[in-house]
Amino acid sequence: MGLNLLALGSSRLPSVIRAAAVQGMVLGVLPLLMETKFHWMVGLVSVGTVVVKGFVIPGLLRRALRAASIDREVEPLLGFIPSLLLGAGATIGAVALGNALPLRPEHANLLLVPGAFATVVSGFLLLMGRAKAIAQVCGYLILENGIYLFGLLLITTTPLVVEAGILLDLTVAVFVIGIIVDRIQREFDTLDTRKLNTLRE
Amino acid sequence: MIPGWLLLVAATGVVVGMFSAFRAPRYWLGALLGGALAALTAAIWILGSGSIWDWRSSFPLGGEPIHLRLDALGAFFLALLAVLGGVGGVYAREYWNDRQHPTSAPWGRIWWNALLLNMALVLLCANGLHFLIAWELFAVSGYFLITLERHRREVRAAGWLYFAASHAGTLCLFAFFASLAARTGSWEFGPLREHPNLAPLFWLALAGFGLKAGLFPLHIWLPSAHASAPSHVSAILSGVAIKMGIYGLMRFTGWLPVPDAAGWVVAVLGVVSAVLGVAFALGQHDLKRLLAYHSVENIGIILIGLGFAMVATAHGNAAWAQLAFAGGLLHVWNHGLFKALLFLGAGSVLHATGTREMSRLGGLWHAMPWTAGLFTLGAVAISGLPPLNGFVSEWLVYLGLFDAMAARGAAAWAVIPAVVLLGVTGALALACFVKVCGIVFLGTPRTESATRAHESGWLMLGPMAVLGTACAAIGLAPVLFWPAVARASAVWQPLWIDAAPPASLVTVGAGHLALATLGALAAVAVWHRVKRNGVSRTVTWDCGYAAPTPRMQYTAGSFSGIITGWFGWILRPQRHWRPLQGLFPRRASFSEHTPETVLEQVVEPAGSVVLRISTAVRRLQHGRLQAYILYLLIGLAALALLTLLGGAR
Amino acid sequence: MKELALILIPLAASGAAFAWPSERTRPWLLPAVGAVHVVLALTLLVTPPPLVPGAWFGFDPLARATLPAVSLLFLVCAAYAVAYLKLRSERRNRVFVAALLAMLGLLSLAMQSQHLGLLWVAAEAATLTTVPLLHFNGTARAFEATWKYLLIGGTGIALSLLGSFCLGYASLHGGGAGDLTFAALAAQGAALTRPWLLAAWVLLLTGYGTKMGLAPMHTWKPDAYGEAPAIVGAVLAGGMTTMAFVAVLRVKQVLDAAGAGEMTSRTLLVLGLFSMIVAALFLLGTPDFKRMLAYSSVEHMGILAVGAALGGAGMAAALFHVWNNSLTKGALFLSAGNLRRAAGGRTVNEVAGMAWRAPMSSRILVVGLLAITACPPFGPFFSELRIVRTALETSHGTAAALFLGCLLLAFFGMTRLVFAIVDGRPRTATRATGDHLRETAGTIVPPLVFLGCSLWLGLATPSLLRETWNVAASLLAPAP
Amino acid sequence: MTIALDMLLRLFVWLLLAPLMPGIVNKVKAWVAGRRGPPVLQLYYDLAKLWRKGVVLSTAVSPVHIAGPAVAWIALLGAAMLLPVGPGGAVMAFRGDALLFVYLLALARFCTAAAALDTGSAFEGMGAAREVSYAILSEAAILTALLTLALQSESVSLSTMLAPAAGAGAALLAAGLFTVLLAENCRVPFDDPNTHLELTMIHEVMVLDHSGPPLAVILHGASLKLLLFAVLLAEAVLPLGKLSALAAVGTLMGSVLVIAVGVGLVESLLARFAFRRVPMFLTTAFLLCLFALLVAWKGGGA
Repeated sequence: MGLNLLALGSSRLPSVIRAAAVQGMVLGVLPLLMETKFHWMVGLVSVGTVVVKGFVIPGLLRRALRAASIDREVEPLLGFIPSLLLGAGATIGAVALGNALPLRPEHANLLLVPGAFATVVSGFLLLMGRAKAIAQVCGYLILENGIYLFGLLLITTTPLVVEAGILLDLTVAVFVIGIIVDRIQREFDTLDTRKLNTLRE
Repeated sequence: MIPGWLLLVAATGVVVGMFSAFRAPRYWLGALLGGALAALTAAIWILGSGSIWDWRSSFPLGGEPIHLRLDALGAFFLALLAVLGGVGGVYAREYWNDRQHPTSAPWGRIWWNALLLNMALVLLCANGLHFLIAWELFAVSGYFLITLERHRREVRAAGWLYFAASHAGTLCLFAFFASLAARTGSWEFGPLREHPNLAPLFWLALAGFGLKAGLFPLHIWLPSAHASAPSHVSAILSGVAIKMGIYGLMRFTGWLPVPDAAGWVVAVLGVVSAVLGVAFALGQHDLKRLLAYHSVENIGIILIGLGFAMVATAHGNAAWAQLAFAGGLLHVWNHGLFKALLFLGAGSVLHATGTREMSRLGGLWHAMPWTAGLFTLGAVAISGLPPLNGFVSEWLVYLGLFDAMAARGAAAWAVIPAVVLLGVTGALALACFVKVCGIVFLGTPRTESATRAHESGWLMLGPMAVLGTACAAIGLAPVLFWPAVARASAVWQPLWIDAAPPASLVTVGAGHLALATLGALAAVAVWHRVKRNGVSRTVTWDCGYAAPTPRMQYTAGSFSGIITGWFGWILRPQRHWRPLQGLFPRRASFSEHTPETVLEQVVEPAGSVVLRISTAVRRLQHGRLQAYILYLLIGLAALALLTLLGGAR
Repeated sequence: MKELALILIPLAASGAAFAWPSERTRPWLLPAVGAVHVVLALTLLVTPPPLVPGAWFGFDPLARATLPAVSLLFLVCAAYAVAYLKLRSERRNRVFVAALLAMLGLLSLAMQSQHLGLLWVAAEAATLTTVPLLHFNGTARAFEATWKYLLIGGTGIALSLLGSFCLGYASLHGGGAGDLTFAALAAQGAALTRPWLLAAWVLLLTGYGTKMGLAPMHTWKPDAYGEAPAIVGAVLAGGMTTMAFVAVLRVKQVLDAAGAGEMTSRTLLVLGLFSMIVAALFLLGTPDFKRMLAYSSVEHMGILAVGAALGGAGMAAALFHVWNNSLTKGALFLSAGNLRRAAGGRTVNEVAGMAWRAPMSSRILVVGLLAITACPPFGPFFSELRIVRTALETSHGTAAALFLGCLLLAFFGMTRLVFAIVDGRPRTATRATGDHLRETAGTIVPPLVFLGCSLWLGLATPSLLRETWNVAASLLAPAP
Repeated sequence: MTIALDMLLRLFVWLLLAPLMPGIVNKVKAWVAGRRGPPVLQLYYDLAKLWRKGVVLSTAVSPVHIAGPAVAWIALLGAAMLLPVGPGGAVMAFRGDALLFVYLLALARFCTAAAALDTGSAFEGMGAAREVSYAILSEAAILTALLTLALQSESVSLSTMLAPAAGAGAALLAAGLFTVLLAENCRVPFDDPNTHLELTMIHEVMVLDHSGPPLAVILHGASLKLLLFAVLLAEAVLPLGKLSALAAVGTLMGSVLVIAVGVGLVESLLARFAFRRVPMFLTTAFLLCLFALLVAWKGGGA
């Protein structure tokens, strides 16, 4: 939770990236904590998650950031305070929603559902509220983290192949996005998406 | 079965013609004429025997077995189609020849055949799905014929307007046939009078077919399209194509039950179209636009007949319904013939002088006497004057209306304005065509191009002569054509099987014959007398004015000035003029233009509103990603709301 | 195991393409694989294999009713691609070919998959493979388009993942054993927990609706179609969207089984009509003929949604329309691509008089336009007419009226634009056509083939296909 | 044989009597003005003279210039043949001949107007324009009158329509038809046959460039038209059908004479209208006929 708010509130890109990275790592570890019996695939998955989300992608983004050699301000379209407030509101709403929806008894006390929803919402807030491409990528990261968090509810039941596939896809997706960000930075010499509106009616 | 073979011959002729359209125009013409002749024979066969040719094939087209059907009503229109298709083709060989139009002439021939083929199919198809296919293909080939001169902007605009309007009509017909199929459970159609739940569909049919027929408020596409198309195309469009709308109306008002108000609505629309059509025509200075507006008028006359016939059948088959219907039906032929004749004449004028602007013409009689004579014949016919065919059909309609009043039936009250307005229409048409003949062919040439006019060749005059003869034939011996009309109307109303010609039809024919001969004799006699007394030539009396110029002749605008003044409320003529000023005035100018009121005052504003909305909506696509994601979320929220509402329900 | 081959052969070929040494001969892989794929798909169409219960993927009636269309589309596009890549020899085609082949494989996987998770994985993967295709031109505009496509599509797909989880949880909470094949979910029926179910539907519809390009989630479409090469546009508009539509149908099937059919139909109907209206309004004004195609695609997605919402005959008509849309759109995209290259411009302000510059392509574009705007005797006319008829039979009079109105507006917009481009007075300003912009058989025949298919589908629909659609429809929307 | 004889007789009567009308009118005008005036048979002399005279043709004209008047004359003659003469009935009476009658008049109008336009003179163009424009209103009036008669007699054949009296609305009908008569024959107050100020004229200005036999034909046609309308008016109003043959003929001739005198009186007592008031006046005529129709409707309905 806190990480979401941090990501929303922080004014500098590196810290946003860091927040996303840390969140990713935590998520990577979570399954290990949840699983009663250790399964090698789970281990593989979580290790992969930690590595990719914790180090590869943040590294990629940092590289793009350096290459862009731009000021590291986030340049919000939606102010920090409003985003914070919205994030907080989302968290509260998420908790309420989590109580409203019928849950399996063993999940009832877990904070997974509210946490997941809160994370998704803050991810959207970042996607919509930030001008810098990198910040949006982080938003996307956080969005997917949230979904993944929710996915943990099913980790006991869903076949691990699917889990792995899903995870793989997400990572590849973010990876590709990172690449595109890199290319855009080269094409446009900026990561300010406000400049990316030549395609319009 | 013989009609089937004839139709097969006709189809092969037309299709084979398509293939020789590029390489060998001569063979194209031959095949076309052969096909037209075969089709005409088939139509006459059906009309003569009153039998019905019905052919089913198990071969499915678009999932529906092919079912063709030709009864007297279809044959009635088919005959007109065959005649105009043939003569138009001959005319096109000279008028739209490969020398002047190297690229568009071959395409013109191909699309011409396509148009004929598809119109014939419209008349033949007895299956809603295939009817729609033929209908739309016919509209498309019409579009490509109208826009043969696609490099000219106004032609493109006119073509698009036509295409848009006809597609709107087609979509109405989509709805019509789809609901017909939805309510009867099959695409097949036939006599379905016993399904009262089909009555409301009439309104869809009226909109769809009315747009094609060009009755008054729906005529917006007609003037520009007919004016900008090549003249032989204008001829067939105005002669047959818009009649397809009439065919549709007659076909389905005959086969399906109609709401009670239907007859009245059709009649009122007819009257309005007739009067306003001719009023707009009077305001035009473009020869072909003027003729186009007269199509609106004549469609109105046809609809008056149809409308009152419907009223009568709605109130227990009053006997007079048949006269009104027969009059309307015969007017389909008549208008087809003389309007085609007039358009071909206008084309010949355009071909000779290069302009359609009447105030640039004049005095063409000396240069092109045959065209002038035939055009005048057509003018007399379209003004509904004896002894030509226009009078016969209008006379039948009149008889129907008079009887309706004498019967003091339900329609009696409505008849009075109808009769009076029909008479006014006739008088207005007369005024209009006196103007056309006078300004275009009589007097002295107003411009250089008019002076250099030349008579067209026999390939253009021949078709006009054929049409003129047909007009005269129907006028002088109407009783010969009565059986066709009677059989066709018997399809519409089965109770009219034994329809003997009204006795007076014979007398009228005799009277016409006498009138024609005596008139000719008198003219010759007076001419001889004049010759004997001796002729001396001089200028037209000019009131002693020193330097009279052709420009001083009465112009089209001034001729119709009085009447356009009366109709100013709807015509809204726009006059731009600089009066003479000062002691030694430099120059003065006067120009007048009658806009297409419905189009410019009603349709275009509506269209601009829609466009404004579209511009506003398109602003939402502004290229900002954040907003796009917001849209996504909004969509999500809306769906959630919808779902929850549903869950609550 | 043909159905597996449908998936594996393209994927393997994509690997091969990646390793293929010669730039010049590599493109020939595309038609080769496409041909094999078509043959397989058609044999499967004729002799459908028995369904293995509980299998994660299989050539079930729905796949049978849609996949061959995509396969056909791909083959013709592949044939075009050979000529196209020869024209664009200045750009490396390694990634392009490989990605195109991979996409085919993943599409066939997604359309065959019977498993919620698997479906999602395939869909996401297919999305990712299109990225290199989109920025093949390598222009700044191309990258911008790709960026938007990626983020919007990614978000959508993420939502559909969330939806899948919700559905999974619904079954879990409903006492399911965690078997996420659609058959199992449907079998669970009313036992699925309602709130999760509804949430799942909303999220999945939004997610896959984004891939379909239903308004208001369509915003990526004009950019992507506008900037990508013609082939990619065609495959996206005919293949990717079809895949997403199939996904929606599969989910709807589960919801219907759970007794939420009325709700799903209503949402689909509203969404479809809304898309048609939005598309029509955009079509009225857009000056760019490649973006026009994108909006037209939005409109046709709306038509599919409406058809599916009507159920029964409407569903069959919608499946029919899938074929018509894919093949007719193909003709439009390819001919538009030719014009784009010949004209060197894309908006009506820059381009005019193409009838003289590229006569064949112009004619194809005009005919294709007539076809897509439901002029008989082409396929779309028949499918759309059937949808209208069904709407009237099921007393959705207003829906039918709106439907026809939107068709009319779209017709106005598209004809205005295309006629202006084709017939308008040629601009002298436009660049003279180089000889590499000449119309070659390779760039003309494929769109002609598409038109032929559209015509053939319309006039002589094979009874086999008809019966396939009906089977699939009866399976998807059992008549109440 | 008898038919032919009868036909010839009629022709003879019509052709012979027609030129009397203008003569009578002019005589009356002269009397009122206190002059002696031209002899009643003046028109006969004129016609004879014109028929022998040579012709001056404009260089602009086409055959229409000659054929027009001739055809118009025939058309008027045909109309006359349709009109029943008291007990004699018409040459050919059939259902709907009333309409043929109206349209024959229209044909005549077409021909004269075309012949006028043929010279390309602005004056004659003006005249033709006025002729065809005002005819619209008068035609509406005539049709309404015919509707009235048809309603009463429940027939569309002149010889049965004109037999009975116009009934209650007779006065209205008479007024209306008389106005139409004045307008159609270009008499005061619509037109002034005497002046030669072209700007004020309709009919005279159309024949400005005609001379010799064609002019003769035109003049005779005009007189024929006047007679035609007079007979129509008389028969429409008076119940000739009820009278014995002799009495009927007598009344008919008498009434036609009365009408001629009436025209003369009007011409000498009224001044010509300004042209912009002409439509109004004609509309009044139309309304009169319409009221007659309504009255007839009431009467018939009751």
